[in-house]
Amino acid sequence: MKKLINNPEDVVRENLAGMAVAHPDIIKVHFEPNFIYRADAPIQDKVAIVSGSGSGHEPLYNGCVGYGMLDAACPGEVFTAPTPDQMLEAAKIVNSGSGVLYLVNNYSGDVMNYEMAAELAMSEGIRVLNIIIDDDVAVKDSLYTQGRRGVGTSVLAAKICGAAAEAKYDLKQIAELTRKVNLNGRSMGMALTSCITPQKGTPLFDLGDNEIEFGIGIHGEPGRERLPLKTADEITEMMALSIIEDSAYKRVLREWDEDKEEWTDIELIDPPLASGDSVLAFVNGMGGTPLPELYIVYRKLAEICEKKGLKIVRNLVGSYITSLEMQGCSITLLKMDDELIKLWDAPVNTVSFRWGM
Amino acid sequence: MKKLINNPEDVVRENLAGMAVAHPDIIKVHFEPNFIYRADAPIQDKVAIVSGSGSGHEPLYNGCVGYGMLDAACPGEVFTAPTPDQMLEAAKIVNSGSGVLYLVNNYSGDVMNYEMAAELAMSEGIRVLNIIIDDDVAVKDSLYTQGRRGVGTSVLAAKICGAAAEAKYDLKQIAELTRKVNLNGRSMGMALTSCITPQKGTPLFDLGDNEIEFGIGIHGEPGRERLPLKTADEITEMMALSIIEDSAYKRVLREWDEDKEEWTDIELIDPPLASGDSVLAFVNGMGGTPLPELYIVYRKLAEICEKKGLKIVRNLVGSYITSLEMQGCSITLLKMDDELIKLWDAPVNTVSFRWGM
Amino acid sequence: MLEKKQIIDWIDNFTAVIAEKKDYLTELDAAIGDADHGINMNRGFQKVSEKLPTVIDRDIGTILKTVSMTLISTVGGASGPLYGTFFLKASAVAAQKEELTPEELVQLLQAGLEGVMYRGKAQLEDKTMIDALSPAVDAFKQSLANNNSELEGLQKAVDAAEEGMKKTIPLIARKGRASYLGERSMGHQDPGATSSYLMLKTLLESVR
Amino acid sequence: MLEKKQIIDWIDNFTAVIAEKKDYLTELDAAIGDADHGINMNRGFQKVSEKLPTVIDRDIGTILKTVSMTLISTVGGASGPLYGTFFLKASAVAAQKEELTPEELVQLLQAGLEGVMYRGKAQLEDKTMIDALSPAVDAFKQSLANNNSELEGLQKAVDAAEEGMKKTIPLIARKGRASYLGERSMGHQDPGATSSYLMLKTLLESVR
Ligand SMILES: Nc1ncnc2c1ncn2[C@@H]1O[C@H](COP(=O)(O)OP(=O)(O)O)[C@@H](O)[C@H]1O
Ligand SMILES: Nc1ncnc2c1ncn2[C@@H]1O[C@H](COP(=O)(O)OP(=O)(O)O)[C@@H](O)[C@H]1O
Ligand SMILES: [Mg+2]
Ligand SMILES: [Mg+2]
Ligand SMILES: [Mg+2]
Ligand SMILES: [Mg+2]
Repeated sequence: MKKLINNPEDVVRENLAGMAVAHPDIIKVHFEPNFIYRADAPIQDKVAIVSGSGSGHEPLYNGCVGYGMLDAACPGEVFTAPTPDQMLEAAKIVNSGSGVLYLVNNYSGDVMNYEMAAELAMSEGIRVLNIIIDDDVAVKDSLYTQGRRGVGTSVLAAKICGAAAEAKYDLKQIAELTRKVNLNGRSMGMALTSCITPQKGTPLFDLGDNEIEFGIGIHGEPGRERLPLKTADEITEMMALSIIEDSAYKRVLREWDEDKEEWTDIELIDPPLASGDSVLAFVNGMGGTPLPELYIVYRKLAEICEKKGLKIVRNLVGSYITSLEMQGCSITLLKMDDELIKLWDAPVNTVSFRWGM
Repeated sequence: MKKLINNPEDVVRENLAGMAVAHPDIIKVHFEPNFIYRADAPIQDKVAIVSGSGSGHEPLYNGCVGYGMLDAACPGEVFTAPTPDQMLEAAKIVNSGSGVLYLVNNYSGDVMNYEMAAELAMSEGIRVLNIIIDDDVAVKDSLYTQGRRGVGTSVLAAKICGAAAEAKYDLKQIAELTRKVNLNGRSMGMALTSCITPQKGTPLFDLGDNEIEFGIGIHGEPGRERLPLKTADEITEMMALSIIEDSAYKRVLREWDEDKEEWTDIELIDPPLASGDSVLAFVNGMGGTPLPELYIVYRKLAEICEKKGLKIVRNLVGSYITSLEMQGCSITLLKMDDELIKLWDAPVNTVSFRWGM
Repeated sequence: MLEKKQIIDWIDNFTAVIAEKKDYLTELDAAIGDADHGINMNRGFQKVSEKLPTVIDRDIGTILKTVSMTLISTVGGASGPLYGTFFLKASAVAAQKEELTPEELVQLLQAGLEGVMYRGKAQLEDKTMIDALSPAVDAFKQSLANNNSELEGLQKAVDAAEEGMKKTIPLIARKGRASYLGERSMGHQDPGATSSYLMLKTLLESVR
Repeated sequence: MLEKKQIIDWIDNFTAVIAEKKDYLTELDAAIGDADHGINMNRGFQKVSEKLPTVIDRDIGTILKTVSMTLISTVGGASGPLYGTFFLKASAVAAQKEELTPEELVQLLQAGLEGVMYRGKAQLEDKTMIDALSPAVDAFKQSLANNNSELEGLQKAVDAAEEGMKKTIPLIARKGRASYLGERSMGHQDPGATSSYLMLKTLLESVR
């Protein structure tokens, strides 16, 4: 294993220490439990948004903390969901009294840890809602699996809901907005290579020189299927079509019912994309893929969207949700309306996102 | 070779095509000859700044075109200096009559192609000055080598000189400012892995599992020496000390003498860093290195700077100058004064850099 | 009768077993998950072994609750809340107790199992730790109902857990990370079921 | 006497040689440069072979200037301006000409060499293409001064270029990318010297 690290055990902590000295104008870092929070937290009269998942996906949520986006991010160990005490302590610091939204990716580990965190926070008198992102169309059915994973849409949700919080949406409104973003977002990913976690020290899976993994998550897990290597245009087309032609997807997600005061299963269905829709197109690199390759993919994606009658009104191209040094990419299409466009365009100032200020 | 590409020959063109559809608000792309230029060029009464080197270093100059930075970028083939017709045509489009500064990295290919471009542009009546960046302390002497390579400082120069151009510095003033930035900037890089160019299809060099290349450039060339793998802290210390302890460096660079109307050798010496200096600290990833590793390096660099009495007044952490999917990093320290800080902080709006607007 | 000392031995011994089997559990997780189960469990139990000495004078409930809290705040992933909840629910059964009757031990394991099922929403044959824990609790209960000794009951529980663990091999996962693999999850033993089997086996060995 | 037809053959044949030796030249560049010399040269000469048919009816000067302009605008890197300048300066000597005397051929090569030296500022033994070109021009000149035939002179030039190319192997590079390697550049043959030797060898073969 060749990495620019000291001890594998110290990677997460030293990364946070580096961020703390590099960006004191935007963020502060709390250690044990680990979390990053806005330097100016808590913000009076504003709902706080807290997210975070395993480390190894940087810049992801760490890069999203700041004005107009997240109030705190809780990084777990590499590829391991964070622990409830991280989210609890983060909530205590960033909550201004307007409540906290936990933005959770639909992995069993994340869901369970955030549920426990919510229970703990509520027991300390903090109002919390957990909203789940599950946008990965590589997972076909929700009945016989953990359900779709949360991938690309979560970053877009963080931006949009963060802007809504600045605009003083209340907790219920932001929860509703997050659901809307989730139901309108779809992603698909693929890998050309595996990656090496500092702790394990060897590749998570072996891929032949002429093979790709199609339908991967972002944790170095193997994907839906292994395919022979194809051209960028062919791969882009396969990914784009899995998203565009994805039919209505029904799933049951567990949310906290504030009236009944218990976890309740709610059924949600997301409508398929249709010709005439406006979309935000997000081409994400898995870490080790050079930027030009992402633009080559974006170029083809734009062509396909045009052919399918989808109007790309906003875009994002870059490595925002990575799997360490994995090579590969994912595509996310988020159906946009005027509200979402306005919130997307709103000013933001984080390590990864900065515009309008 | 596993890459998200179609034909190796089409990588540069398709990357540009992707950038053109993704960022029409910021840039326009010209094909044959290839260059990217500001969507609103030419800007009246403003000196135009043109740069660009081989492709494979993205986002580099492609990402630096826009308000407050470059007017045009000329990407060559992968790891190959661009051709004079690219810089000539770019100059014609972005020149508003206030002249053009060619920002050139000190590689024999770049220097010669830009000299030819300048000759051609001047023969067409465009006022041009070529200023060379040579900041790589891995190259020790200038007498028996091509001289120091241009690496990290070139991006910082593009930002600072771009801001000066917006502030209506004239061509001679910007040339002088560029020299100042160059003389105050120093870089050092290392690689954990090699990289694969699309055209060659195999790694440019082989590195053992426990070896690193120390003192590399950014073209996948082997470095100054091959060393056993070390910890991030040890590597950071070696890089930082080569920069901080670098003594005064004397070299002869060829610039155009507007009075004599000929290329003239000028001798330049950069003063070493000293305790009490203010610096901009730039930790750059080579492409395949995960962001946390760069923060681990930054963390140690900040510690060393403090110990050495250097005050980090600004910083930049990320993969801005890459060698495709190479793993590794470089450090640049640029000595700052009030003028440079003001120009660094000035608003900018490019694909890679956006703040203040 | 199970004494507090044996509970402490169990936790200590399991900490050692996890440390020893760390790479094995991680390899199992590499095949159908994300290659961290052994690392996660080991991080948690190493911390448990630091915390345990501070509470050995307290009752079994407090001891198990300390194990639970430590796991919850250090393991993360799926196994953190699951094993954390297992020990949390178990600790409630052992509150204030210095020793456990066989029936109480069954109740304790049963409560832990139910906690895991509530938190994780998994069913039998979803290819999770439930496949080891659930048959083990049933077998233990059955054995006691047949008037066997505690040791005999525990032996049956361990046998059932081992069988359940092995039965996960041909299953298609329906919960957790492995479920994303669909049919490709077939042919691999579930890491969580394996660590659960090891936990019960260590309990038996610590009691014997 | 060298006829236009032979000049055209030279360019055509060199295009074929470069295509054939592309990987070899690139491998040489991988050792002490950035692994693109063969790719660069081939990109340029492929374009030359597209352009050439449009000017074969013109004089040698125009033909060589077309080669030059095409190389300048397609090769890039160090070799683009260098070979581009070589042919540019050479074309000036052949302006308006339909054939070249042996003396004119020497002048032409000499002019090309001087162009390369002006543009690249390299000296003999800097481990560049100069190490092949410079001794070749000297040997050619000397041979003609000794009243040898053009063919004999060219043969001497090629021999000298080959020797110069091989002599680059032990040298420490002082110009171009290879110079960054310092002592590590020793033991490798310079790619540009190699392509220059091939260029002269192809000239000889096209004339013979
Ligand atoms: N919903 C669930 N219910 C019960 N057990 C589960 C559930 N999800 C995962 N598991 C168990 O957790 C194990 C994986 O644990 P671990 O690798 O530590 O966490 P993660 O999957 O987050 O990386 C699986 O092998 C499985 O036995
Ligand atoms: N300053 C120079 N003068 C003469 N020849 C040079 C000079 N710099 C480089 N070369 C020649 O160019 C060759 C490399 O060409 P190429 O690989 O195409 O360009 P680059 O070095 O830009 O990748 C070297 O082998 C050397 O012979
Ligand atoms: Mg995990
Ligand atoms: Mg090159
Ligand atoms: Mg796991
Ligand atoms: Mg080269």
